[in-house]
Amino acid sequence: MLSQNAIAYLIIIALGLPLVAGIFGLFGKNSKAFNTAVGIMNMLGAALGACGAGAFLFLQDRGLFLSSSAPLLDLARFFPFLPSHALSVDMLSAYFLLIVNVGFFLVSWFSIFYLPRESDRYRFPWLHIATALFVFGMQLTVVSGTPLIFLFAWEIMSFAAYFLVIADRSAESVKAGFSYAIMTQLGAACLIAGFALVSRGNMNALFLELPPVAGAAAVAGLILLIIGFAAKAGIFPFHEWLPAAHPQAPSSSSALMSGVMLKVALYGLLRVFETVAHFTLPLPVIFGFLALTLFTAFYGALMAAVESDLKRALAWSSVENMGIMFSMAGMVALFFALGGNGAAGAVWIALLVFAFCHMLFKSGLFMASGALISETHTRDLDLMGGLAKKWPVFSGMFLALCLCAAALPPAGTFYSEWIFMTTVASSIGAGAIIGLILTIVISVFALAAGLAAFAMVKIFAGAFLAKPRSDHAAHVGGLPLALYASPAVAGVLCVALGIFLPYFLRGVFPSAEGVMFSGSALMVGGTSFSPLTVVLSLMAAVAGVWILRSVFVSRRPRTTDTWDCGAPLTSRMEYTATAFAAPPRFFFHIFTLPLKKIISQPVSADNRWIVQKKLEHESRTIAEAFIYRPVARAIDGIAGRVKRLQSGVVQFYLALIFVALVVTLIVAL
Amino acid sequence: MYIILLVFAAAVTALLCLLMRSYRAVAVCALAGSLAVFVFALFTVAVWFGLLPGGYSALKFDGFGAVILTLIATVQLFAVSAGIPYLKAELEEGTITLSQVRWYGALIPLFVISMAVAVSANGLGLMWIALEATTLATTMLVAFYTKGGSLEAAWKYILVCSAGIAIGLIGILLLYYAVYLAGNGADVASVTWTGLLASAKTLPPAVVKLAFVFIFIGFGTKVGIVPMHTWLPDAHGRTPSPVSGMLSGVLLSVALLIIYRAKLVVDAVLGSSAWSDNFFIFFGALSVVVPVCFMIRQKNYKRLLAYSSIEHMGFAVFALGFGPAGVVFALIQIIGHALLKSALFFGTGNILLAYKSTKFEKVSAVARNLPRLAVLFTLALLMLLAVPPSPLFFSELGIFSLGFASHPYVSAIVLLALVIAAGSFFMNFMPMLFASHEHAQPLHQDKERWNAVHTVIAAALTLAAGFGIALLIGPGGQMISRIISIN
Amino acid sequence: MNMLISTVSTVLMLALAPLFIGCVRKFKAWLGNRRGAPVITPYRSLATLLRKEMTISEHASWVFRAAPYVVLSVAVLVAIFVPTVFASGSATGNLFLVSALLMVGAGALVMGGMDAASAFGGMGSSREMTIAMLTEPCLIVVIAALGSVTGLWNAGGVVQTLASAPWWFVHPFLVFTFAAFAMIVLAEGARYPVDNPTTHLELTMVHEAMVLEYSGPYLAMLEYASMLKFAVLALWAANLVVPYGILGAGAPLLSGVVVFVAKFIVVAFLTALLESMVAKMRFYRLQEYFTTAYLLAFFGLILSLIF
Amino acid sequence: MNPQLYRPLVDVLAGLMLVSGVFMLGRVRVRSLLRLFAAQSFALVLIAASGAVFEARWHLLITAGLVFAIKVVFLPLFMVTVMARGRVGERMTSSMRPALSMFIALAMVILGFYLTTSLIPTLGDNFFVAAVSISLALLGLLMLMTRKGLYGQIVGFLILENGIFTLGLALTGGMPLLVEVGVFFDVTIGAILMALLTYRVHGETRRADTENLETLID
Repeated sequence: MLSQNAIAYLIIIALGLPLVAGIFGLFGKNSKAFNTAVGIMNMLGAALGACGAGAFLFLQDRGLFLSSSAPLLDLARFFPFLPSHALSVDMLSAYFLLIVNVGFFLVSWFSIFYLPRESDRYRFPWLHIATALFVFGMQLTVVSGTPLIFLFAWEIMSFAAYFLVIADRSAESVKAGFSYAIMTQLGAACLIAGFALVSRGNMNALFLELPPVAGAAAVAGLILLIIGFAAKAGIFPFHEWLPAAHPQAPSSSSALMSGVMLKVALYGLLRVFETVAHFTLPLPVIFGFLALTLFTAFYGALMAAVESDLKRALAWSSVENMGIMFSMAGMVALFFALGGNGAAGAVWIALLVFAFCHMLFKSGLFMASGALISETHTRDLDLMGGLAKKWPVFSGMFLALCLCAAALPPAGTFYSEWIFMTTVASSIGAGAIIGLILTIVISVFALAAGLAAFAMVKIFAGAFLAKPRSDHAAHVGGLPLALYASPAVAGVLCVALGIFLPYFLRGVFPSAEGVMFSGSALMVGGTSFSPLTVVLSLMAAVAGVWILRSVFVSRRPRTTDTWDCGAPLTSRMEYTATAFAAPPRFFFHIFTLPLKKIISQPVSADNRWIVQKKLEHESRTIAEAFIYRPVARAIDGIAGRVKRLQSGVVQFYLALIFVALVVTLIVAL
Repeated sequence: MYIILLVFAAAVTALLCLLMRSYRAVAVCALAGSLAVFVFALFTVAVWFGLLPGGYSALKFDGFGAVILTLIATVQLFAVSAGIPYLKAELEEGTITLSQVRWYGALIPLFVISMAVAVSANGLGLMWIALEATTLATTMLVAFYTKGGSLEAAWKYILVCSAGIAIGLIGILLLYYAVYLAGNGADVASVTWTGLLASAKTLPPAVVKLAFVFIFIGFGTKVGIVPMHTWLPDAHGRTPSPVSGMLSGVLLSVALLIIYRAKLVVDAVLGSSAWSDNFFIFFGALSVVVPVCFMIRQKNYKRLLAYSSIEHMGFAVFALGFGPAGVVFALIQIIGHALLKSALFFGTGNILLAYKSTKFEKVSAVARNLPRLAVLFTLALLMLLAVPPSPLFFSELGIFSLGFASHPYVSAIVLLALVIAAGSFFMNFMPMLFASHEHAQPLHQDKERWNAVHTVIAAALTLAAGFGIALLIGPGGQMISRIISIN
Repeated sequence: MNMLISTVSTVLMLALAPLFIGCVRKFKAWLGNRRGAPVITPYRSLATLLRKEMTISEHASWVFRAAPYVVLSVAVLVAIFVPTVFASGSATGNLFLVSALLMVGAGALVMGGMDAASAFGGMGSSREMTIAMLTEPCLIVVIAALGSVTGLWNAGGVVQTLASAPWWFVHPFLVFTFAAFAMIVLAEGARYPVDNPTTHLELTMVHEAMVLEYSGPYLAMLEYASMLKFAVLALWAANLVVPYGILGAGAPLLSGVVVFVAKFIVVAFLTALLESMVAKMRFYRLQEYFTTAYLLAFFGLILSLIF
Repeated sequence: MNPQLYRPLVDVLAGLMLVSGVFMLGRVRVRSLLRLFAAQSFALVLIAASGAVFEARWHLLITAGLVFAIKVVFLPLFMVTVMARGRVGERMTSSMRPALSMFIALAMVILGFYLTTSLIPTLGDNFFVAAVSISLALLGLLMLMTRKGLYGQIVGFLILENGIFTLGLALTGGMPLLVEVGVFFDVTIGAILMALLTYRVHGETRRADTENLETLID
């Protein structure tokens, strides 16, 4: 049994150690040994933090809504200059602290082996210090007890992430970093405004002591806060930066950003929903929120399905996942508004489980794709292929991670969505209008799930199956196991979380409402099933089939060519990831906005029929086409007009002063 | 007492600089003088805070002024230090001559004198003279490079600022007149800030209000309040970088301090701050929003920084509209801005020397070619964008928590403008610092050496960060509010 | 007892699946005025395949080899979970689980199809995955309708409840749902109008394109899995529409068997009838098909809410 | 002397200043402009001197002397010299024709009087001088705003300064001597600097107007 003090010390050490490691890393240049040392320090810190947070979670016996009581652990008392409870840990913070630290642990582990492979692209000191600040910011955000500290930590986190995005200092990264930065700024501005409105101007008030949300100003503040977190989480229409920025970072950092930072945005939202708003949001706000988040889930999945850049596709998948998590949060609020506390509790648990799983599989996927890209030297799925043959174990692990991302059994994500779907579907009978809304909710969820499955299959198939589509892919070397041990652990954890979900939930939420546990089974909305049984029966079925096959057939297969209709088969004939995604691109073209251009150039002068045709294909995004560009154009237009002020004519400048004087005299007196 | 020593030391420095025959001698003179000024300024402030024995009569401080004087002392020391390697490089390249360096060495102390006197003068007349003198002292610095653009900038600078300050003089005359009308035995011959505050109840409100309008618009020119800001980007963009740092960092604050004092007077006369607050909120918001339009597609990095100065000062003006708490945050804003913006301007000097252009498109991959500068410059940039632990983070947060409570819509617009401003920094500066373009490489590929500019930026960053952390953990904020409360 | 019947009926279903397909083909031949192959032909062809030597493409990886096992296991699991002969009240056949399993099966098949580097495989895979993706929302809404009407979330329980309710309780509201479900079954079973199970024309095949590179026992496994999946789903649909008389819902053993046989034949006939009447849709027109299915499912759910 | 003479005398002198101000707006040649300016400044000298004599505020005599020395004598001469050294042409460009600018000047005067009546109610006897000075300031501004020639702008600034100075005399009977000297010093330096800048601009661009000074427009 750990005492409260011990837990507090663990968490504080976990806060500080990455910073120490980062500063230490500043002196190492691109040295491998330094990198290892920094990685080990980070792992140590993360492990301690995870232990602290985990111990806190499992030792407390609290209600479902994690901070339904006062903060339980006051970290601020160790820092005399901070007001009491300005840093504090309650159940919600502890849960997300656990997520952050587990994610950071895995990523640090990975980067020990990964970064030396990329030493000619990145400067390690840069990465180390930015990562340190980034993680410090995330942890501090999660344990902050006042808006001031929250924003302080939030900004540190956001800007450190910026430097991870531009770490390779390419023009493309800087451009992506710009869209990240502007959206981050916008989000932070919304948070500042929101907290100012919600706290009535007292940024130093504890979250718990903020006045109840009442009146138009406070509701506006709440909406601004939601927008702020949505911007960080990549919710439509604030999502565009995410698929641009996350892939540009080194893969270990992408893993941190997608896997962990987005969880911090989610934490912010939940903190506000729970502690500030007490889930009492006006219905129109909930509906608007749900509409946007659900659309995000669908849209992210769609774009993940049609994207051919491996890391961008993963980032789009993150957009989808954040849409799912945010809409789950919206559903919690909706169920509370409808008085269905049990249902709200169940969705809350689904959400938290999903958050944990997403941290695992998304950081795992990014790390794995980092390992992959370090060998293939391309992010383009269309230039990969044939890797499953070269790296059977790695590809198996990648497939498992894809399974988690597609929310298929036996991964934890499946059970999260199962709890959610069952709860929502069980509540459909509550009334016609609500039923209609809930029906739409689960339809969109199902469509998003289908698209996500499509996307994941496409990613896996594009990267690993068939013949290699480029020289790099054809001549990849071996991948050492040490390099992908960390994502493998993430995958195993994600699956294990699914299989042993009832045990996990019993440990964290012993007295949950809405979800019950009996033995290995979960019970939701009057139905129950046991993840363990599902896995066992699946394994039994496969084993049975395998045994049967072995009994009936024992001849060894013969290796032949693929049927090639007589012409030698080349990799140019295969379906690429882009080709694979043609149907959704076509079916949903109003969302994918494909632009096709066929350029035909005559090859010879005397015969105009001999032409060389080239297909140029690009796709825009709806947010860019209908929101960002018009807004940018409007801002540019206004700026252009205002710029006439600086006409260069000194007489005009003097006239300005004169006019200002006269007008002020007239208005003010 | 010490302020007289300060003026004396600076004057001697100016004279000596003119007489020196070698660059090294001028540099030593300037640096020594600058150090002396710094020390005397600190003594002055210390006396005022009661830390040292001594007295003062014609020269007067309030808490605000003391802080500004400290800032002047600090920034001028930084600027002189940063200027030594900068001018040396330009001299070696033949861009300037030794006689120009001498003049430079002479004008800087004069500039410092005029600012110090403007801040500490109690008498309105003396203050006005000093303020006009700042313009005169800096005009030649703006015209330093004697090229077309510089002359144009200088012409606009002197004409617009002089006209503005002349309008401010009308305001001051009206204050004299108010005292004259009150006729309560107060000697018209010595209208002072303290005197005005003391006899505020007897002054005729109508005249004082009128005076305030003239002072606000007139001296607002010098602060760079929109729409009187037009001279500012030209002047700041054309001066040698160290001087740009001083102009941006402290000169604007000096003028703002004077407007703030006038506000205290008019508030005391009217018995409430409601009337004057509106000025600050309106013009402050305008001064934040308008420069942002120029920052978005700015081609010249020094001008971008100059517009950003307008925006930051505008934000401080905005803050002054929110009562005593607003003043605290405005002061934090001014301190942070003075340290960081001057540091950035010093940094642009090195970039200009390496790349020979102030255009964004001509500069790239600073991080590769000038790695040390790039690190410092980026840090300063971030802190200027209110990334914690920058003091600007706290001022921004504080100002908006006040602003949203009373003027939510205006605050929202201002906040949005700040976002776009930050975006313009990311859009323009980050590619210049980190990305690489073929046609935008430095003219010579020497390895970067650590010089005074780096030291100065690092020192400014340390000061700013330290101040920010002090604000976070408490004492900083309390100290500032205590300082403000002293009049 | 139930356990025993359940096991026996699952085994029965596993055994009868090829017969079902044989019946469909026979009926279809009759409807086309042909005599048709004997109904046990599918057994024969499966046996032939099992005996044959297996060739595997040199480009294929472990995924190619693993896919048949997963596909077949999933089909078997679905056969266990879904009430065909016997409606089990136990909680094993969770509806959402069934839908997820179908997706797992589809995914495995698709990857197997991609792996041999054949252009046909890739094309079929892309289409199959699209179909699976578009089926998902329809199926979930159908499930939601079934679950919210009966209050139960496992396949057997739903059928049991429907069987124990009077006919007027069930049918009016769920007619749309059943129609949607039938469309889903056709899509999942790779039948007309979504796919043509007999074609080997490059541009039209979906399922056949994916299994093009498989041979011998693996092909047997995949073919069998496909037959099993369709038979099971079709009979499940039949049991939803006419739940009465199914074993496990209070019916005596003998009548249960009789009813099952009747349903078996009728469903096979209806499938054949349908396939004789409609043409295969162009792949890019499938969005209309699935939109229709989704809207039917949606109306079914909404109607069940209103009434 | 008869104290009753003081008020009319000052009013007349102020009126002369105003008239000269309006006429200055119509001048196109630098020398004639400077002559008028010298005349206006001389009127100012007389106002200050009469203040000193009639109201026994003797320090105003020093002020008057300074004004005479600098504004009446030194600055015009200095500018003429600089102009001659720079070989700048006599004619100044303006953005409007002389007649029009004189009419606008008239409007400015009216505005000035209006502002003075409505804004500073308690002027009493000093009303006319105050109104004149406000109008002069406005005229100075107008000149700054309309002239393209650099010398015209300098003179505009000086007219503005004259107006303010007169206002100081009218409102407070003159500021403390030290302040006045200081203000004077500043103005003088300012004017000298402006003239030097003009000289340099002319050296650079061979023109002495602001047409070439309109490049910084970003």
